[in-house]
Amino acid sequence: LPVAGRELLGPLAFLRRPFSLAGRRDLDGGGVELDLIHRRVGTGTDWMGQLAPGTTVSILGPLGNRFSLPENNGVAILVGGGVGIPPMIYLASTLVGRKAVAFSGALTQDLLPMGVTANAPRPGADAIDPLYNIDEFARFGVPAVISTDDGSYGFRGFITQALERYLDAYFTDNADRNRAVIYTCGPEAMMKRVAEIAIRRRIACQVAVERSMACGMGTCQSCVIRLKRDPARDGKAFEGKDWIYKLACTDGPVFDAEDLLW
Amino acid sequence: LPVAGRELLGPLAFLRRPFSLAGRRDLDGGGVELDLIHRRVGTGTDWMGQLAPGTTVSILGPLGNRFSLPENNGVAILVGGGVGIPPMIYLASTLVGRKAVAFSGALTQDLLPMGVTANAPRPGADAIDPLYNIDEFARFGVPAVISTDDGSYGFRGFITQALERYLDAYFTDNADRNRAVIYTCGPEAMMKRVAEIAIRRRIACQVAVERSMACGMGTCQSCVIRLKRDPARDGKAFEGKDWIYKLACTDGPVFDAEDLLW
Amino acid sequence: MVDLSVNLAGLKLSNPTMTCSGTCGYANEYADFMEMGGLGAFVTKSITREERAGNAPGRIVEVRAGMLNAIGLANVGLDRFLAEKVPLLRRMPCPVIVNVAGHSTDDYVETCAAMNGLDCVSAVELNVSCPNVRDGLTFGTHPGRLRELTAAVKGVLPAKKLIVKLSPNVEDITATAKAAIDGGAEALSLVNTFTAMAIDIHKRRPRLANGTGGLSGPAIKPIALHLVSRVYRGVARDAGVPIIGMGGIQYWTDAVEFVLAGASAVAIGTALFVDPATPNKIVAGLTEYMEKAGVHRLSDLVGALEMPGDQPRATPYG
Amino acid sequence: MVDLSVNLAGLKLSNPTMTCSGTCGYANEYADFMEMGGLGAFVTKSITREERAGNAPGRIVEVRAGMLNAIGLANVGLDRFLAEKVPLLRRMPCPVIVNVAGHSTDDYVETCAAMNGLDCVSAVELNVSCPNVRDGLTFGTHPGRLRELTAAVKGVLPAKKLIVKLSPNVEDITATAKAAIDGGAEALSLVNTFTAMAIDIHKRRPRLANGTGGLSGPAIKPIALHLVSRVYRGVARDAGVPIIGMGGIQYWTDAVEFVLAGASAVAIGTALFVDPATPNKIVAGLTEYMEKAGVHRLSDLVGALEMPGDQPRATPYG
Ligand SMILES: Cc1cc2nc3c(=O)[nH]c(=O)nc-3n(C[C@H](O)[C@H](O)[C@H](O)COP(=O)(O)OP(=O)(O)OC[C@H]3O[C@@H](n4cnc5c(N)ncnc54)[C@H](O)[C@@H]3O)c2cc1C
Ligand SMILES: Cc1cc2nc3c(=O)[nH]c(=O)nc-3n(C[C@H](O)[C@H](O)[C@H](O)COP(=O)(O)OP(=O)(O)OC[C@H]3O[C@@H](n4cnc5c(N)ncnc54)[C@H](O)[C@@H]3O)c2cc1C
Ligand SMILES: Cc1cc2nc3c(=O)[nH]c(=O)nc-3n(C[C@H](O)[C@H](O)[C@H](O)COP(=O)(O)O)c2cc1C
Ligand SMILES: Cc1cc2nc3c(=O)[nH]c(=O)nc-3n(C[C@H](O)[C@H](O)[C@H](O)COP(=O)(O)O)c2cc1C
Ligand code: FES
Ligand code: FES
Repeated sequence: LPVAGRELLGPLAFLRRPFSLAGRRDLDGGGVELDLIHRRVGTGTDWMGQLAPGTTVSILGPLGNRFSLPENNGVAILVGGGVGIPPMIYLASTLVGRKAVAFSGALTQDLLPMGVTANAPRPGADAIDPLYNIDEFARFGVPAVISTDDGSYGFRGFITQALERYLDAYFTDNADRNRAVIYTCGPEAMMKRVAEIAIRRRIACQVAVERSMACGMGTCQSCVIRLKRDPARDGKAFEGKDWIYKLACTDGPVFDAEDLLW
Repeated sequence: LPVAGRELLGPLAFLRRPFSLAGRRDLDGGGVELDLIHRRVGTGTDWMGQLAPGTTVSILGPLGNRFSLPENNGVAILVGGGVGIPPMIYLASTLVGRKAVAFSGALTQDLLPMGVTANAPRPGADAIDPLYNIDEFARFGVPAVISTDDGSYGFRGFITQALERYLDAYFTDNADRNRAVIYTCGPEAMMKRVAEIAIRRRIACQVAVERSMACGMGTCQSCVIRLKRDPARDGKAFEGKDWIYKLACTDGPVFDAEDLLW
Repeated sequence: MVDLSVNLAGLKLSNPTMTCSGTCGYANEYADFMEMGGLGAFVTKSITREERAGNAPGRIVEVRAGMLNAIGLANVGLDRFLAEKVPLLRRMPCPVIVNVAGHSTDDYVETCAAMNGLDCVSAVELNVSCPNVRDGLTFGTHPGRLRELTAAVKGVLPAKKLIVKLSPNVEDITATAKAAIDGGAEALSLVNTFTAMAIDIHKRRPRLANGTGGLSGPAIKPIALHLVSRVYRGVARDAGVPIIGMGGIQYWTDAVEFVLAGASAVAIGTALFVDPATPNKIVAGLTEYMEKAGVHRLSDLVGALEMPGDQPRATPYG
Repeated sequence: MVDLSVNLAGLKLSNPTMTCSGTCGYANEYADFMEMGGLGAFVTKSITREERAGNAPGRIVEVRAGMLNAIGLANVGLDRFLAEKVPLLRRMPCPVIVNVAGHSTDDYVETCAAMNGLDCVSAVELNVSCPNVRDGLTFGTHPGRLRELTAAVKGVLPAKKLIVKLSPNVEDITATAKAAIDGGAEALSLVNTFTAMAIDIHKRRPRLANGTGGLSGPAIKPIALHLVSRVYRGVARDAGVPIIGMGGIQYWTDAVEFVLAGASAVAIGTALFVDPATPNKIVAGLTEYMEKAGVHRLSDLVGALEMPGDQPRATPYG
């Protein structure tokens, strides 16, 4: 009597995983349709990647705060990188009819995290004029500036350099600057640079940070990020610190660039 | 910016699971096709149940010993219950052209672990004449006796009662008894009863036992079963015991009913 | 109808489910996702005398069947607790237990004294897995020191039940259990997390900024269950001191295991992060289990485990 | 080409992977499924002076990310080991380490003395997680007793390396580690299993016939890793005594974590039941990792973990 055994692979994930919404639509029947866009980097996202359409999954959310839109018809400037792009798409969907521009970059054209719209006009290697060349944004009337490090498509250089050139060209006017808001989400190094650029130019900047999270609801204290202490908001100082930890999951994930000490 | 989380369900299985082969065929290309038949009782078997055809799984095996066939053209009497039925099917496939009969029982007709062949003649409530009414066995020329506790199909009573009645009717002859072999696999209570019946009637009986297993290869010592000590086979006694533990995975799973102390 | 109620040293709980300190904040956070009225009791995050920022991030890391945490007792401190959290706790539809931590006996005594007068607080749970500032030794791993701490705290807490939460990082947990009881503990919680570690193999640094952290979740359940059984049979049963069992409880079956091992109540921590409704689901599962088994009172199951060598019991649940 | 070789107190291993005692029998059983020549060393099941039948079944039960076992040291005993197993071990393509257990100092000494003359045995690993028949106290949890046992055994083992395998069921593992070294241990194995339990909620009995058993597998890895790090930094590094790390190692990444924490070699136990080729896969993964990281000698990675508060290192692997 032969006995055979099987391997049960991959039971390696235990906690939930945080994701940004890339879109949200109310359905006729009363339900809601949510878009998630994700990379595959490990157990959880691999599992998600192989889910058959129609599979029921459990989600908790939405959790945390959200971007607030520019006041006084100011321009919304969206700078997303990598897994920071999905929330920018959601943001774009709320910007229909407003002034907005999106920035998107990659090492080289093939690695652009989003497809370039077929037969969109091709920008030059130092072009910083927004074009309707990324579908996900163009759909909501938001033009985009694309950069590649090697210049294989659009602006040659980092996305943050494209942003600076764009601001140099179009945000010379104080009134414009005062009303504009830069939104950023993506790799921490990119967000830090974007925040610096915004602060130096006195443009408001909202940063959506990423932290390891367990509960997502402000109970476990795992997702802290360092902010400047504001006595009015944060109460009396303790432990002699001029900074304070805030929770990325509930106080954030969106913070004011001015406040962030990272 | 809303954050959503997902639940990663069911990562509850870690070790491999033991299964009997229900069939084995050499393929033309050189490969081998193995049949497994399984219940769904927990994490592992649930997972197996939802596998898409063509999924690659890892198996270790075949492991352990196997039933040995009757000598001198003796009758093979197969008594399987529950998950003990698959190995009986495999055994039946090796019995083509030999004398054999299979026993299969359930509480009531609907619960019969194997389907009754459509338009097979319907046996009476105390019939113990084997009929070709179970496809899986009939395919290999092995007729079957079916019992249901409530008499809704075939013999009314336990399968072990049907077995006794059958033996009473057909194994009155010493020579037949001497050459026959009873094979049994299934719930321990059933196997114990079958072993008793066989021993009382001096019919050889091979029992395929079930034990919790970790390694399947005789290293972890987890799958022990108590056997009568045979000094010739088992060496000198120790710890003053007149019995000895054997490993279900490698010494077994098939043991001689005479040896088993359970 | 089955009776799930628990008498925890005189404190009445409608059912045995509680939250684990530090995994459920101060209750308001989970309000949308958990039926608080369905809890037997709510246990707060550890409170210290002073507000604490806690450790630098990363503070958590997922591991197989669990997680490590090194939060560092980040909490609002006694003053803000009284000002901001107590008003919320007053509205809780279940008994509230405040978990108190400290780095000196004075710390503990002062914080506990403030609890004695709070009507919305039913009991105090002492987190003794903290190092003493004076000598760096953990309160909870030295029986003598634990007995003294417990006695000092009980002195200022006449009006509240005192629960001591034992650390599993000891050789003989019955010794610390006995010390806590001798010092005046009216119930025991076990267990806290196990000291553990995870390493980032590319950075060659611990994945927690603190270096080490506490392991929690299903991974520790078999050890926690053994420790509950050991304390129950070695000390608590005879002393008549109830145990709150915790460590990896995720399903109702886990809760039954802890109850059979000797826990009068069970607390759920890490599993809340996977599903905040876990306690509610455990109550449902327990109820069905008892109905099927014909057990009317949960208390009949407490410690009903039959160990090898035990005298056979007269009744199935005696 | 990377150099995976290990110098284990003078014993040369071609790579750091070993088997955990009790999970790989006496080597012949796995021959079809594991490349034995690819092992750094093979460790046998514990041998006792007398043959032992072991505990009644059920002896194992699966738990989340691991298993409990209560095998009860079932083994063939010294005589049959010498007669039946030694001939097989002579044919092993890698160094063989014999694990020895006992219930009295005499037990250990007699069994170890028999090992001293066996050419096919490179080292003895002492399993000290057994209760002493005399007083029921475990050898491995009392520093004084452990030092004496180690010294007594080393006295009869001049020709072989002596490894002491530490129990994790202690409060301060550095104390037992130090005791073993003081007694003459030339290497330390850590850790053995954690005492734990699982309960059949329908039968209301432990799922192991023995009541309790030892937890092994990935569930214990974060604790085992911490203990290795603690012993390495607290005792072994300065004493120059190498550590064999074990406890839940399943993937090559786990092995790297143990090496960074201070293990010179790693042993794989429970994971063999899932995949007997685990050690071979770990060697492949380690090789690729070192190539990518530009590390030439595995020994450069041993203990290369940077803990918070450490002095910054001069070289990346110093
Ligand atoms: C607020 C927030 C919003 C997010 N939104 C999105 C989104 O919209 N789309 C998306 O694809 N991802 C998003 N992420 C990241 C996402 O949560 C992680 O990629 C995911 O948790 C990885 O899970 P896993 O099981 O696949 O990887 P694991 O198996 O847990 O890890 C695999 C590898 O990935 C690395 N890794 C794990 N988590 C992260 C992380 N957060 N960042 C970088 N590397 C990581 C690990 O270090 C490890 O090397 C968001 C994260 C946060 C905190
Ligand atoms: C030698 C041998 C041959 C076997 N052949 C077959 C076969 O051909 N077909 C088949 O379906 N099964 C067979 N089994 C049984 C099969 O191995 C178990 O059903 C399987 O391991 C259960 O895994 P699981 O993850 O689904 O259940 P788990 O999640 O591990 O357990 C779920 C529930 O099932 C119970 N359970 C677990 N294992 C068993 C068991 N062995 N017997 C009864 N109840 C159990 C548990 O106690 C638990 O209550 C065989 C077992 C052995 C030892
Ligand atoms: C994120 C986190 C924070 C914790 N904080 C505390 C705490 O502040 N005080 C305390 O006594 N225990 C704390 N614990 C320990 C839990 O209360 C509990 O004892 C332990 O996690 C075991 O239970 P579990 O496996 O169900 O989580 C914390 C656990 C986690 C996971
Ligand atoms: C089934 C089984 C049997 C074991 N038998 C022994 C033994 O005889 N002697 C010993 O020292 N350790 C024994 N151990 C402990 C292992 O050697 C090892 O220390 C422990 O399992 C941790 O490693 P792992 O998580 O990789 O299995 C056994 C472990 C298992 C799972
Ligand atoms: S994830 Fe728990 S507090 Fe933020
Ligand atoms: S299953 Fe390991 S010895 Fe049989």
